[in-house]
Amino acid sequence: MEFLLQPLTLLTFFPLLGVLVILFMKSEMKTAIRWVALVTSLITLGLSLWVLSMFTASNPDLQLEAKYSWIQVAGWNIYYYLAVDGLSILLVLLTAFLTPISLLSTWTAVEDRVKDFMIFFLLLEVGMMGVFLAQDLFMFYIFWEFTLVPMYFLIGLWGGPRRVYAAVKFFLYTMAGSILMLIAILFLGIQTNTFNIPDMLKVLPELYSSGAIASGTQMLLFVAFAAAFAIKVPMWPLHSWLPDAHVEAPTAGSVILAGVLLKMGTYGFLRFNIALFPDATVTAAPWIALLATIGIIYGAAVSYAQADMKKLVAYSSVSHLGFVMLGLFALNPQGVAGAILQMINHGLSTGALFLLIGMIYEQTHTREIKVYGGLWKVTPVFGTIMLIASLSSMGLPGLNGFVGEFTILLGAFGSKAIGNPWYAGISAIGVIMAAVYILYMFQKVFLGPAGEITHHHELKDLNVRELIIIVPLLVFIFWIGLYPAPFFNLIAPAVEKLLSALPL
Amino acid sequence: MHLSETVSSGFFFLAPWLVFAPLTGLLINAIFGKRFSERTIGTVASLASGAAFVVSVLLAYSVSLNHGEMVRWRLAEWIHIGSLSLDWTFRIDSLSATMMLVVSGVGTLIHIYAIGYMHEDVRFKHEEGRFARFFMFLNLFIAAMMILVSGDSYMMLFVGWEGVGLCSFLLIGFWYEMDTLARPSWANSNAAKKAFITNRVGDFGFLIAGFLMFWYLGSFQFDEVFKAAPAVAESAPWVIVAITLFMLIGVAGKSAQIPLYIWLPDAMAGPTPVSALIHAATMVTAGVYLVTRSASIYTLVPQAQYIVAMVGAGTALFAATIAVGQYDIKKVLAYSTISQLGFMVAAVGMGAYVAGMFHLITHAFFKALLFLSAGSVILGLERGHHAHAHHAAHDDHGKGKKKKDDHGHAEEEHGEVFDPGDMRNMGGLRKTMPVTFWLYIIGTLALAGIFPFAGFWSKDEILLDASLHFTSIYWQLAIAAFFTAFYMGRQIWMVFFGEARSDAAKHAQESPKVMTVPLMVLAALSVLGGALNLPFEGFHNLGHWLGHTLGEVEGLPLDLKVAGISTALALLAIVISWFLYGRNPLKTGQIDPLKKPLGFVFTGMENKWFVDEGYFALIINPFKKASAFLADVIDWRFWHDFVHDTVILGTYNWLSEIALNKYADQKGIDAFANWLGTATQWISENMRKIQNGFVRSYALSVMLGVVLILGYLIFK
Amino acid sequence: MVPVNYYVALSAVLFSIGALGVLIRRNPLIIFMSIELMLNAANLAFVAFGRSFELQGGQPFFGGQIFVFFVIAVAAAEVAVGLALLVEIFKTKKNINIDELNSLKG
Amino acid sequence: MTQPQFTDFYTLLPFTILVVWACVLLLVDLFIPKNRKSITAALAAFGLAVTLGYTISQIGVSSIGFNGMAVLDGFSTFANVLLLISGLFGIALAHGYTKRMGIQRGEYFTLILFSVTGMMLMAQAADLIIVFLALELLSIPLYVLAAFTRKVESEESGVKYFLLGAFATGFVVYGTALIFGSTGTTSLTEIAAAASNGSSGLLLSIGAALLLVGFGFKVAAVPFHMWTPDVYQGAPTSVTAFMSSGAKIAGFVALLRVFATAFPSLSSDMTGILWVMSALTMILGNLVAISQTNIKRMLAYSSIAHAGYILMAFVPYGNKDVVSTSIAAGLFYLLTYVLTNFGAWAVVISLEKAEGKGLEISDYAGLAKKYPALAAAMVVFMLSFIGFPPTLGMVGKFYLFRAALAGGFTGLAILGVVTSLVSAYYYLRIVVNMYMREGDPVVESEPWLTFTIVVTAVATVVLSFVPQFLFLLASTALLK
Repeated sequence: MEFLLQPLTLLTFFPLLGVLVILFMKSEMKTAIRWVALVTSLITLGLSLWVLSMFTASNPDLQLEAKYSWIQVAGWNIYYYLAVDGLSILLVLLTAFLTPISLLSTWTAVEDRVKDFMIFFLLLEVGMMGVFLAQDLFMFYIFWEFTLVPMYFLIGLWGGPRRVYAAVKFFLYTMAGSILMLIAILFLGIQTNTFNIPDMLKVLPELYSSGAIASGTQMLLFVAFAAAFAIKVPMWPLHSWLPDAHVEAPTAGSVILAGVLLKMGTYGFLRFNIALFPDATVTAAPWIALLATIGIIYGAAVSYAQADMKKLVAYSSVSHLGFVMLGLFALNPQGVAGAILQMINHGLSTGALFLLIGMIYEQTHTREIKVYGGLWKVTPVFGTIMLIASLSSMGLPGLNGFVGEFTILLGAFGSKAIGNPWYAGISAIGVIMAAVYILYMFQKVFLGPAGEITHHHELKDLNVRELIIIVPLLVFIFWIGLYPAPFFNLIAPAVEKLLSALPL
Repeated sequence: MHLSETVSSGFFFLAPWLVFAPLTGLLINAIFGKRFSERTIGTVASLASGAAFVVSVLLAYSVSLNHGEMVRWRLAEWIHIGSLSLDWTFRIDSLSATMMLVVSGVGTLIHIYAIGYMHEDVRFKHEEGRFARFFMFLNLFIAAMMILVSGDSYMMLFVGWEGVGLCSFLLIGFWYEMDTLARPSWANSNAAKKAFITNRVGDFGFLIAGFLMFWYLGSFQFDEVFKAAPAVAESAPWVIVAITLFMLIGVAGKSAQIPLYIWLPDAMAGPTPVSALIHAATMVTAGVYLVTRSASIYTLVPQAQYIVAMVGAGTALFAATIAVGQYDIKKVLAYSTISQLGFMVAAVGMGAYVAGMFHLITHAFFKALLFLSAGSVILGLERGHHAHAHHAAHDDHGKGKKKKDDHGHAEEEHGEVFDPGDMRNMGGLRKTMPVTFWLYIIGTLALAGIFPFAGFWSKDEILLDASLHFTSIYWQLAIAAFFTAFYMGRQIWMVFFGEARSDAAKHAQESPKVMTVPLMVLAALSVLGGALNLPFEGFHNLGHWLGHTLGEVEGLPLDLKVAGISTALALLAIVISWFLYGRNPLKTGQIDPLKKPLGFVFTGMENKWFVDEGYFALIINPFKKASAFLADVIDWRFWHDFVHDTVILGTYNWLSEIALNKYADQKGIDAFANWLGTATQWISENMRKIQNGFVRSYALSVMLGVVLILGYLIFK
Repeated sequence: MVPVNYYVALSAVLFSIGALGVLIRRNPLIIFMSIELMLNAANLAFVAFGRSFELQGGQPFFGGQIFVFFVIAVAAAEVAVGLALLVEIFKTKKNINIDELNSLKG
Repeated sequence: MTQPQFTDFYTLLPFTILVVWACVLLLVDLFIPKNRKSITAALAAFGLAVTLGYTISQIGVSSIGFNGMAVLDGFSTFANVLLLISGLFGIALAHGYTKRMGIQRGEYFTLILFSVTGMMLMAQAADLIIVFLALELLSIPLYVLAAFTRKVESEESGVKYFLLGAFATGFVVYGTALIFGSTGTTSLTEIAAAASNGSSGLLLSIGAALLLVGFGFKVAAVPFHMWTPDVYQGAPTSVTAFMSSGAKIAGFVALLRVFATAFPSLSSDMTGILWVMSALTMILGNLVAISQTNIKRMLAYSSIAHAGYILMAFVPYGNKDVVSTSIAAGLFYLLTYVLTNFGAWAVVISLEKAEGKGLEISDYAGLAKKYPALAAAMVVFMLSFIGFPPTLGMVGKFYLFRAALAGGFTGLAILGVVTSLVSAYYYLRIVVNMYMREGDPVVESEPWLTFTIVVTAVATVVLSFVPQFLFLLASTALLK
């Protein structure tokens, strides 16, 4: 039972303690349940900071390992194996950071079945943490699939009018991707006699060079993993579930979905595809870059035509995640580190946008862009914060979005793996288009003469709780934008190590 | 690499305060703005900007102490990853110090002016609460502009570059819920958006140039780029050409050159101090600064230089023609700004960096002066209009008619909305607004390039350079100069002479001291600014000063031929304008006297050569349509509905419902049995009955399995 | 001596007849009989095979015959249950047409 | 030929205990008054529990008895444990249900005992004669149980099961005859020896194929599956639950025992056939389940589909390198299936009303609000059926697909995961109904039902985290 005291074990499973407490509370004690959930997630945040304090930034390897043999039947070699390195530390922190914020955002928005909501949310946090920390493929797969379940309920129970449709679609689409990954995981397990990633990485080069796993097979494995991750990201053209899920999900769900769940896809590419299949990665890089570029332009163009704010932001995620993918498969330090940072940035800025949209939705119960207008006049603080979030989303220098997008594009532009600067060049047009759709939304909602809703509603500006929710995000938006060095320092060594293994 | 970071003497350590000072002002106003009086807010903001000016002066002084040596002041690390290393490093040399002085100097004056201007503006628009916001934005702008001019790398420059774009957006859209006539409208916010997006198009070019620079020259840091460039220019000249041309896109966006100038006229939707500060004096000159800063690269590729110069000259001429056909006092100035920016870009394109910078400085003085005076005129009219409307409303009330005694609705009661910026509503203002009149005259003469005003010297230097090397450019610029004098003359006659063409003009009132005193300072600078770089032996001060950064160039002496031609052209233009507008002043409702003789040409000028419409037809509408098409048809109906619902889900349902459950399970096997049944009559007759019997069809299924397996075993 | 193949062929024919009977007859009693026919075809084969092994091995071998006893016994048990079921169903439906037993479907 | 020794009985001791106990119970039941049939149930359960205890004590023991007619080995012990657990759950479910439906008669429990004995005999059979006897011994009580309610549907279900079952038995018998004819023996090991000598290929193959038909029928593999939905729907739900677990285990155990012991030489033919059967079963079961509205029919198709998954483990039975892992995977999956299956049926039973109402999927609407724990348990079962963490079903499928891949059957494994995805669609529909639709379901609460649900749900979740010992148990339960 010593493993229960490992820092990463504590970090991953601590929310379960909250679940346990909530399970034994009466569902009428709504406020108490909310507090328990919030405190749990805050302690988890504290634990994540504790983990950060023990993390050595300069060390590119896995750290704080909690490794115990779990299932040791011939050829299985499954470990209970949690560890963190530069590739995942920021995502872990992001998860721990966004969860209490999301929970706080539900304070008044969720009145129905509060108990169930909090349980599912904390379970979701466990799943997400596990995904980012697991270093054994079996374990990873369990966490990966498990996150679907609470998210499915979050969308399906507390979502909008078409929530059931969206929830089922979300479930089936993401599951559809992961089943192929399951096959690939099993195949790798059989070939290497282990599911433990570091061990696998030791064996695989030998298997590749000896031809035990032919390069065609390697490519198939790459594709199988990529299928799971690409749907999750979502990469164009597999994004069709995203607008539904986002539009129907409750605010907190959208925040977590955009903030963390999508990152599981990009993280998967980083941790598994690039590390496990180096040759295939290099071969596939131009193709992924092509899809990413299409996604960037397509997502931005489609965003612009949306009438619903949430949908607009949802499609913008397609575009933003396209940047992340482009950066990852640039396969140079700038691109990859930028992509990792951009994952965080997207979590912050899109998270903030969803939260803000949720706050106004709570008052007006509509997200249609055209019924607003002139909102800045009525709610100046809200408008200003929305402006900052929007600017962050469109990559204004000095805010976080720029640092990520710039390094990604820079990396992709000179990437040997992608091979030509056109993708980055065309993707840079996406930066213009981001301004087009974001400013369009900002203008139609906050500027101009007062619209229907603005006219007839007694709209209140943000209250203290809402400010508490949003200000931490703003702090990071500025921090990363102006002084990203601490973040890059966490990422860089691991990225260098990852890239050094590639045949470039 | 960072040897120069160590400072032995001077005030270089103050460099960060260029940015922090205005930001401090912003924060103070953000936090306490609600409790402060307008005067306090304005004072805080002006002090913040003034502090930046003081720092600039100290820095410039330090540079001169340092014999013009460049000094870098590293504040913090920014992005370090792989071979990319970007820092927050300030670069203080003669060029950046010059820009700092102009920005903070003119900026501070405009801050002070704005205290008076905005005081009235917010009242006319019944939004007193927005006073503080204006000054916060202005301070933010100064901060961003300081980053732009003092950054030590292209990327830090870019931060300021986009930052000023944001401020421009915020300030153009300051009255976001109305149009320039204070009617509820999307117009102002549209203009703001247009400015931002058009600038982003330029920024795209900048970014691409940056990427090329990084991958081929290895850095973003100015010195390293300049050091690496010559070698690359030898081995792969196209790289340098590409960098410079992509950078030109950025320049075209920020400095409103063809084809991206379209946002600047619309930007006049912002309050007049904004037009003066951002859209005349400082921000729009950033492009010129960029090219000057990149002189070492541009010099390597004459072809690119030539393109830059052609773009500048073309813009100068093109915009000047449009200015001739405008009626709005600020629009005329806006196109004039575009035109003058064209002069500067042409100058730096030709390699006449000192001339370009010189014109940049003088232009900042006189164009700020003109804009602010125009603002004064507009407010004067506004005052007159309101005084009159108020009076009329009282009269109505006295007659017992039930009308709202409300300023805001006064216009509506009069039916027609009064436009205080339309020159056709003005006339004869020299009597009611004498101070403004004289200030305006000074500005006009400076802009028209009349000896000995500042504009004369700077413009002449550009023309001289052009005449020496690029004849076609020279002629374009010369004609542009002619038009400049003409439309300015037209403006003077229309605004200040003749009879008042509206009640408002009749009752116009002069502006308060807080507005006119900064104008006087600017006017003085417009008169004396030429002294910065007189083309005489022993002078060329600016040239020597900038030479520390740009490399010493020999100052050209005054060429009397060039100066004479341009002065003659200017005077001729003013005379023509007097014939058209001054001799027979415009009457109320009269069409422009140029309209008849010029016909469709004038229509083109009036309508800005339909460029906006062209953009709409060629880019914006297609994009909107494409976007809607992608969203509705491709993404929603095709990807979302068709692929998912019809193809995937439909196939599921079809397979399960029809193909297997109904068809295969119940009918299919029976059908197969029927097919078997035709083998013999006997089987056939009995098999048909099977369709009714379910148990037997189940047994048949078993049988079928047996047959298939055995068949496989036997015939395999 | 009739070769064993003849018996096997006969049993195969009988088995097929039985199977077809199950498929085409509507009366459950007849279906029972058809199933019995299938079982007995198997019994025939068992006995024939058993006999052939006996001749080849030189020693008596009762494996086949023993199996037949089991089959007969079990078939009897089965029919007992089957008939009981049919009686029950006749009680409720007054009819034992197999084709009318189709309330469960889909 | 020797006289039976004590060791012979030792080999069949669990079976013997249960048979004797069942016979005794048959008599004892006569003296138990009609309204106190709970006593019979308790006694039956007691018998099963004792046998289970004894069987567990036999883990690791192996012996051969009755001249090689019956064997006791790890495989049979594993199967027996599963079967006895099924019997216990079957009784737990039936106890309250039969009372509620007015069919609580003593014979019900004795019939279950007899059926379990048949199944256990099946697991221990080492001779085709025993296989045949066991098959009949397990089937005949089930025919009766299916028709136990004496309502039209129930009787129809019984008759259908009976007719088709007997039909399938015919094939088994005839197949046995052909095998006997081609090898001269019915003992599994001797058949294997004779077959490897290369005597008479086609006849043996046909014989084996006919056996496959019989077993395929029992496990409800396509195309021998058509009885399943009707019978499952018509039979009393407690019977269905028992049948869908027990009979399937028995069928698979027999299939495995017979094929792996007697016909490894035929694997080149049989692998293809099994491949197709497995594929068809997965596809059809899952696809048709989608359009069901009755939960019993839906679960019936789901059980067909799971037969397909389990069959996957049998496909590489002739490949010496992987047969051990794949058999272990099959056994493990059977365990998974049994636990989940009983849990799901228990939930169905708790919602079923006396009039046979409450069996539509739409009747589950609103369950989560009123009975959150029950709904949560059902979610666990559905997730386990889909193969989703954190449930045993996920581990089971992981194991199963790994075995298929290790055997080189990548296509089958892919088909397996794809059909799992399809299955998510209809399993989720129940979840959607329970959680996301409004309704007012009424649930019968019975202690043993609750017990079953709790035990299976907890086991399904908890065992998924500690599957190690089960893995070991399954992989040591290998056929020699």
